[in-house]
Amino acid sequence: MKMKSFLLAAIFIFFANTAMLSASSVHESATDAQQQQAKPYEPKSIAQLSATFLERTGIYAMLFPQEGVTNGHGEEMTLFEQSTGRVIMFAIIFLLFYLAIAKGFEPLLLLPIAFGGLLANIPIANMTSDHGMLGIIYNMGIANEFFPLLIFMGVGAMTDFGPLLSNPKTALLGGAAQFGIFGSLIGAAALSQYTGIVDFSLQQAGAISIIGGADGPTSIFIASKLAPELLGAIAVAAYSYMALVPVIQPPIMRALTSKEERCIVMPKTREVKRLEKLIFPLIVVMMIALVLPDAAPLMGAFALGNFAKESGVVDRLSNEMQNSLINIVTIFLGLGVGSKLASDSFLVAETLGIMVIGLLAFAAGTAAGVIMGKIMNKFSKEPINPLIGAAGVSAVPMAARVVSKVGAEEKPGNILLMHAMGPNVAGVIGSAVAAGVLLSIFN
Amino acid sequence: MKMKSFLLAAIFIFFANTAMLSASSVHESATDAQQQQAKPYEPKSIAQLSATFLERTGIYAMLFPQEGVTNGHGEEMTLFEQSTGRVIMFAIIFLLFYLAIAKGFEPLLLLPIAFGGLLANIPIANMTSDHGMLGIIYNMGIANEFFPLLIFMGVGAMTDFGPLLSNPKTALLGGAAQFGIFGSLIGAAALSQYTGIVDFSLQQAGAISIIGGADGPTSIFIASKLAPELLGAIAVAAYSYMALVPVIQPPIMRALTSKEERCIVMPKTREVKRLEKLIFPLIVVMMIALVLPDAAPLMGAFALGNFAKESGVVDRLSNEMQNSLINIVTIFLGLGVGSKLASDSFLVAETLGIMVIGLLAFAAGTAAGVIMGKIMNKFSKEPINPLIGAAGVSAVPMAARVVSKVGAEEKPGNILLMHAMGPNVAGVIGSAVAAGVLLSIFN
Amino acid sequence: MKMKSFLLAAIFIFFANTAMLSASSVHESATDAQQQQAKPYEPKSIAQLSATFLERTGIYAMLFPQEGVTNGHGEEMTLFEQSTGRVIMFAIIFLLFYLAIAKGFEPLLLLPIAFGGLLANIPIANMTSDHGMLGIIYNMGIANEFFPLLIFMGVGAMTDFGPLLSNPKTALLGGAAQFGIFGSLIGAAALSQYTGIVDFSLQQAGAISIIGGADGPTSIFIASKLAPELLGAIAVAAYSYMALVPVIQPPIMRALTSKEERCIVMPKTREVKRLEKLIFPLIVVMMIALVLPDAAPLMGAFALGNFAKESGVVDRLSNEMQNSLINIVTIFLGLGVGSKLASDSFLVAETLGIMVIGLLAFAAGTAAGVIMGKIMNKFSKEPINPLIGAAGVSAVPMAARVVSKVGAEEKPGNILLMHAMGPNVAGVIGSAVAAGVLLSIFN
Amino acid sequence: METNLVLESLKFMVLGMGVVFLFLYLLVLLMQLQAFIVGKFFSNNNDSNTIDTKKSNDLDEKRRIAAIIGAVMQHKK
Amino acid sequence: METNLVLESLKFMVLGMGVVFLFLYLLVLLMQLQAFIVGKFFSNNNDSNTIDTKKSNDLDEKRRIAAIIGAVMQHKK
Amino acid sequence: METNLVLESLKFMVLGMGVVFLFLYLLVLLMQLQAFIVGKFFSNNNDSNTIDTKKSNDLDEKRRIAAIIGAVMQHKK
Ligand code: NA
Ligand code: NA
Ligand code: NA
Repeated sequence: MKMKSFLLAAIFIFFANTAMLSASSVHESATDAQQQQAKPYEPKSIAQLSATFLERTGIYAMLFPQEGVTNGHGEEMTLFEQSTGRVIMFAIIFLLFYLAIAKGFEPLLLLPIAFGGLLANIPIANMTSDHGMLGIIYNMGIANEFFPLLIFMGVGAMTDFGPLLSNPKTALLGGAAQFGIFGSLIGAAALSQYTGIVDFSLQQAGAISIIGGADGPTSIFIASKLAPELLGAIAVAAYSYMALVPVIQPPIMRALTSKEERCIVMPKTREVKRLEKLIFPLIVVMMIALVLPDAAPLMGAFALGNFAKESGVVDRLSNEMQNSLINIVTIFLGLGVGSKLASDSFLVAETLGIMVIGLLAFAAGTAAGVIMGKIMNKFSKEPINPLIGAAGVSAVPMAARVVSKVGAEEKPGNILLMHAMGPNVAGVIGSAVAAGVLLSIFN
Repeated sequence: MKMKSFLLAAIFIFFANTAMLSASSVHESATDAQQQQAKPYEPKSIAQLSATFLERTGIYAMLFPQEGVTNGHGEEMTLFEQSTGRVIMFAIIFLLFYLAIAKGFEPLLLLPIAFGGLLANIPIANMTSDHGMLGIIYNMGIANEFFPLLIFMGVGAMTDFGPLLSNPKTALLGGAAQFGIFGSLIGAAALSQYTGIVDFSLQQAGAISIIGGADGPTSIFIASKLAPELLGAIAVAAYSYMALVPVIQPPIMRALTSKEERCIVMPKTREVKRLEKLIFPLIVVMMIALVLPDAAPLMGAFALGNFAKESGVVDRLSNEMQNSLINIVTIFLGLGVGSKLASDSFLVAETLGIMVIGLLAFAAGTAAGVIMGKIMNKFSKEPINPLIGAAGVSAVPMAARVVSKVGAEEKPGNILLMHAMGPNVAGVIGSAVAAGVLLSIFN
Repeated sequence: MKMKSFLLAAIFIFFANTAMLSASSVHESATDAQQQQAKPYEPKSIAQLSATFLERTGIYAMLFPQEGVTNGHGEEMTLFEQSTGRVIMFAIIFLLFYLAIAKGFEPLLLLPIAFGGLLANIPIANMTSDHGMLGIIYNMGIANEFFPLLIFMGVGAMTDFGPLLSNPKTALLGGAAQFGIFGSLIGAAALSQYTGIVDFSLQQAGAISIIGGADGPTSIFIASKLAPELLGAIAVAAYSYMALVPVIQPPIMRALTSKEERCIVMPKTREVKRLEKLIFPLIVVMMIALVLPDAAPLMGAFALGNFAKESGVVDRLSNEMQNSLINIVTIFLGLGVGSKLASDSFLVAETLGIMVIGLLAFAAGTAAGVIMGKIMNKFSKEPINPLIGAAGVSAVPMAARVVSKVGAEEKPGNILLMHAMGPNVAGVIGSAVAAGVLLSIFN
Repeated sequence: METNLVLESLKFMVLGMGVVFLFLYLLVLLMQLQAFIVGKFFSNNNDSNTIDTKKSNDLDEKRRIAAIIGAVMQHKK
Repeated sequence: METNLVLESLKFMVLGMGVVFLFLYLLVLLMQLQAFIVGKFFSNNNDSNTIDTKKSNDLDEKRRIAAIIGAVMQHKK
Repeated sequence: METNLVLESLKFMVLGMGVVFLFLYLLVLLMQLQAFIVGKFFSNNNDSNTIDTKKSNDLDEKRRIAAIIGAVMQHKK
């Protein structure tokens, strides 16, 4: 205790004496500090040194924001963005940490994204600039949309198309759920057109709408292409709502189906030959080549991963895609996306709009999937439990699990998991197709 | 069934109605589409939208090739390259998939190369451009010859020079087999000089000739330096023929040796001290430094991997080189090389020439190795089975295994594997030296 | 034996005949060789070919150094640097290999650094140029200070702050040891001011002084920012002295403490809650954000790794940071740093100065830590064994082990390891703070 | 002249959902065709899954340990 | 006018060591505050270390093998 | 004047094969020299292969399990 007081006193006196002496010189030299970069060091008194040091503390930068301070990209920041904005962002980031760790919200991406955001909001450090750690990562693989493709390749190598191949027509459920994308496109357009809150361009509305596809890498890929300025908000919304699938979906599923429909037992699926699984990714990529080349990067990477896995002759490589490579890229993707959580990029009215639209998109996609399930159940020979339509939003494999859980609650012993995996993986393809259509429109 | 017809009808009617309405406007707007990139989106009718979409389908681009369409590097593509060429390439690529998966042709590289080729030939997508996935990979590590070096480092960390150290003079067999390189150099030159089929420059002939070295990374390294335009064909030829070693070599080995020679039993090799293995990579790299600095990148990377392994104190790093790192680089190397399988790069007369020369190169290298084995057997005190000369082409460890198999067929119980590993790894050094000489000539 | 003589004779005669014929033409064409890059190949006689080849051997380049030969960066090299300098560097590098392998001197970094140095000193090959393997690596992650941060992230993911959290005030010992940094700063300044041996600028002195922080990545990060021209010497000094901790520290520790002090038994530490470990990296990064943003990249990366580990929800990622990712980066970091061991960068008087100052820095840091331990022991309620102050220099976990060993020698059964880990990890933070202060001064 | 964003978005939806359904419908047909062909011409039972090799190796390892220990036990008795 | 390097370095030392100690001292205070708060409000025993999962799995694996073999042995007798 | 490609290639072959053989021959000599020196001066048996550490650890692990189970078995009897 004695020691503490002693040290504390000594340190504080030292700083009080030196720093205060030069308090007057602080404000004048503020802008000079920005330009000193190239000049050789000039002798200073300890008082001057301390003053200069004080100016370069984060707390000073946040308490006394200056006109003309720029962000990592040379754009001027408002006084709000330099001060209160950062505080708000820190609060949002701690909330994200809490959600990721305590609530298990897609921690593999939300945790690195939030940490990237934490670093991006540190004043003075300018870590999002081209020479900063986050900027280097962003330019390495997000500005050029490379990292989301690598993630997609790894996801492809983890995906089993067996359930879809054993019951092909459930793919259509993964199509219906894409109403989530186009519904939110219209939502974003309407919000922009009929309210004064936000002013989205069509490209921006398109980028936002992909949240409804419930595929993180697809969202990031499209946002980076069509509206990089909204990347942070879109990624956070996409992953947050994907984590909320077990909360968002069940009420909608129950509201749109009757008890009888929810209890439908589906017949056991046929066994799928290895050759079918092997050829499937080639069919997908050839169809993309012929019909929708704009989706070629996304589906190409995805099919590559899946083909490597199913080939059975390059296990070294497909294991690599599923492990070290996707892990490394996930770290970098998260940090790079997080760099867009800097207060000046994130604290805009658009972010709020994106959050609202994203929620609606998930609800719309779920509803469309379930309704399509009802229609197909009417027309199909074999019974189809409409609940599995909800899995069409993708969010693999969470949505399929939610379907299985809701189904088992209604009729214990009715295991819908494998049946729901079909629309679930088809939803990934459906979202990529929808994304490709938007890209082709804006190209 | 009902459902199917219903959906099919609905979709087709929709497209027929909208797309046909604007069929006339398609051709006029074709070139405009190329320039629209930067312009903001302008409202379109559904008919126009559908027409624009149709124009951006791959099947449209292949059925109606246009003058002035460019590849990823801004070079104009012929109508053939845009249409039939792509179809031919898809066929070749599916053949490569078949060979890699069903026949086990070096799948670790041929599969990613072929998939890269598949993506490279998708129309419209332009994935080989500097902003496309394949182009990014190509520029990341192939244009600057970085990836082949990393592969070589990993191969070095996997290579055991014990068999060579226990019987040093077998290294000369790995020298003789390099006649494959220079024989094919002369072959390429002759083909170019005396026929009208191809017109190789000396640099190009040099790049092609390295196929005879039977080392994938060396071939890619040299091709990337001397003739990047031939990279795709050279890599495909190199890996295909390496996979064909068990087919190409045995007849030549049998034709050039007598039954007695093939039955020669070689004495048991002496045990090698760890210190010898540790010093060996340093000897190699110092010799390269003094005699042939042009081979320094190749042999330096190789020796680094080997030294890391043999040092025994950086197992973390040498395991990394042999596993995750080489896996990641293999994926990227394959895709990057595959980008050179675009129809406009690959479907040229040169490719056919390269294939023929590559085959001859392997045969010539094998023959030279075996003949050198016969000569050494004459002059040497200890008996040398001339079959092991065939392993001098490298293609580690396949060629050594082939030697062992042929030897065991002639005289069951005669295990030549360890004896063949000496010339086998010496062949890697020999090829790198030969490559270095060519680089030094053209520098 | 016969065969040997035969071959040797044949080869030597061949070379003697051809090369000597054109000996006269060698010198004239020396400078032309530098410019031929772009020109097409022109026919040459075998004699000319051999002569040109001879000129491009390393041994020729070292025996007959030429005026006007440039290093990888286009700067002219002296005749000494081209010839004897390289020989000296090879000797130094073999010494480093010996230390790394036989003596266990931090082999994970010294081995790749030394191998990078070996490659960097190969004449003609110019592997440190922007197009060479080492240059590519250097530009990829050292010029922009990215690799040291990734290493720091991995180290963060490996660090357990439990011992520090269980006895917080031992952090101050990690502060005192930073006198090593500022002591060596004064030392470097004095050496420059009062002797004619070296002429360090203040920036250079600052970069050198961080050696006293006993943190490899921090040293490389700061050197790369403030004085990249000294990077090689600084990194070699930092890692060499870190390896020498068990030799340098014990005599100083014994000289400054009494037998009674060395025998002090410290009370068992309290158990630390997981929540404390989880929040700690956030506390550190927020303090850096508020007080010292210039240290944000270093401490941010470190805290990210630690937070990922302690979160317990992203084990995939934290394992990746601790394994594949840090291994890959270590290989590249070592090679990139090694590129600064080229004779023209390393063989300067400054290197000698750096070595001397580095040694003093370690001694000063150790002494300051121990003295601070004595002071704290006087003022603190609970007894503090001053030996643990020596662990404050960081060099995790070597210094803590040395403390434990010295303590156990004095009083068998007195296990100081856990108590020493507190100052040990605090030393990492302390060094990063000191580094941040220097960066803030020179910004 | 101002663009009506909502109107444009509606058009995009018509095109987009059309393409999504067309694409997936074609995919369904191809999957059914493939299943038919594979079932007809490749109905041999060579569905050995190469990918599980490592897993089974692990199991083998454990079985081997168990066997060895069993033998040791036998011997001791 | 020449810069006196040693003098400047001395000033840097004063500033630098001051900041280092200030920083670490604040950190000590925050660690103590944290320990107090966590100890007071989160004193439940949910300190299950998620990180050791893999390790314990390994152990479990071994225990299971041991148990299996034990059972086999019992059976053989 | 045209370059005769074949003639040039032949010259390259002479140079190239010469260098390849020279290089490998020197390497053979150095390997023999090395074997001689190492055999003479470092003939102690410290050829412990550091690289197999992990493998042997694994084995140790298994041996330990076997030993433990053995002990347990003994105890049960
Ligand atoms: Na989706
Ligand atoms: Na070879
Ligand atoms: Na330190």
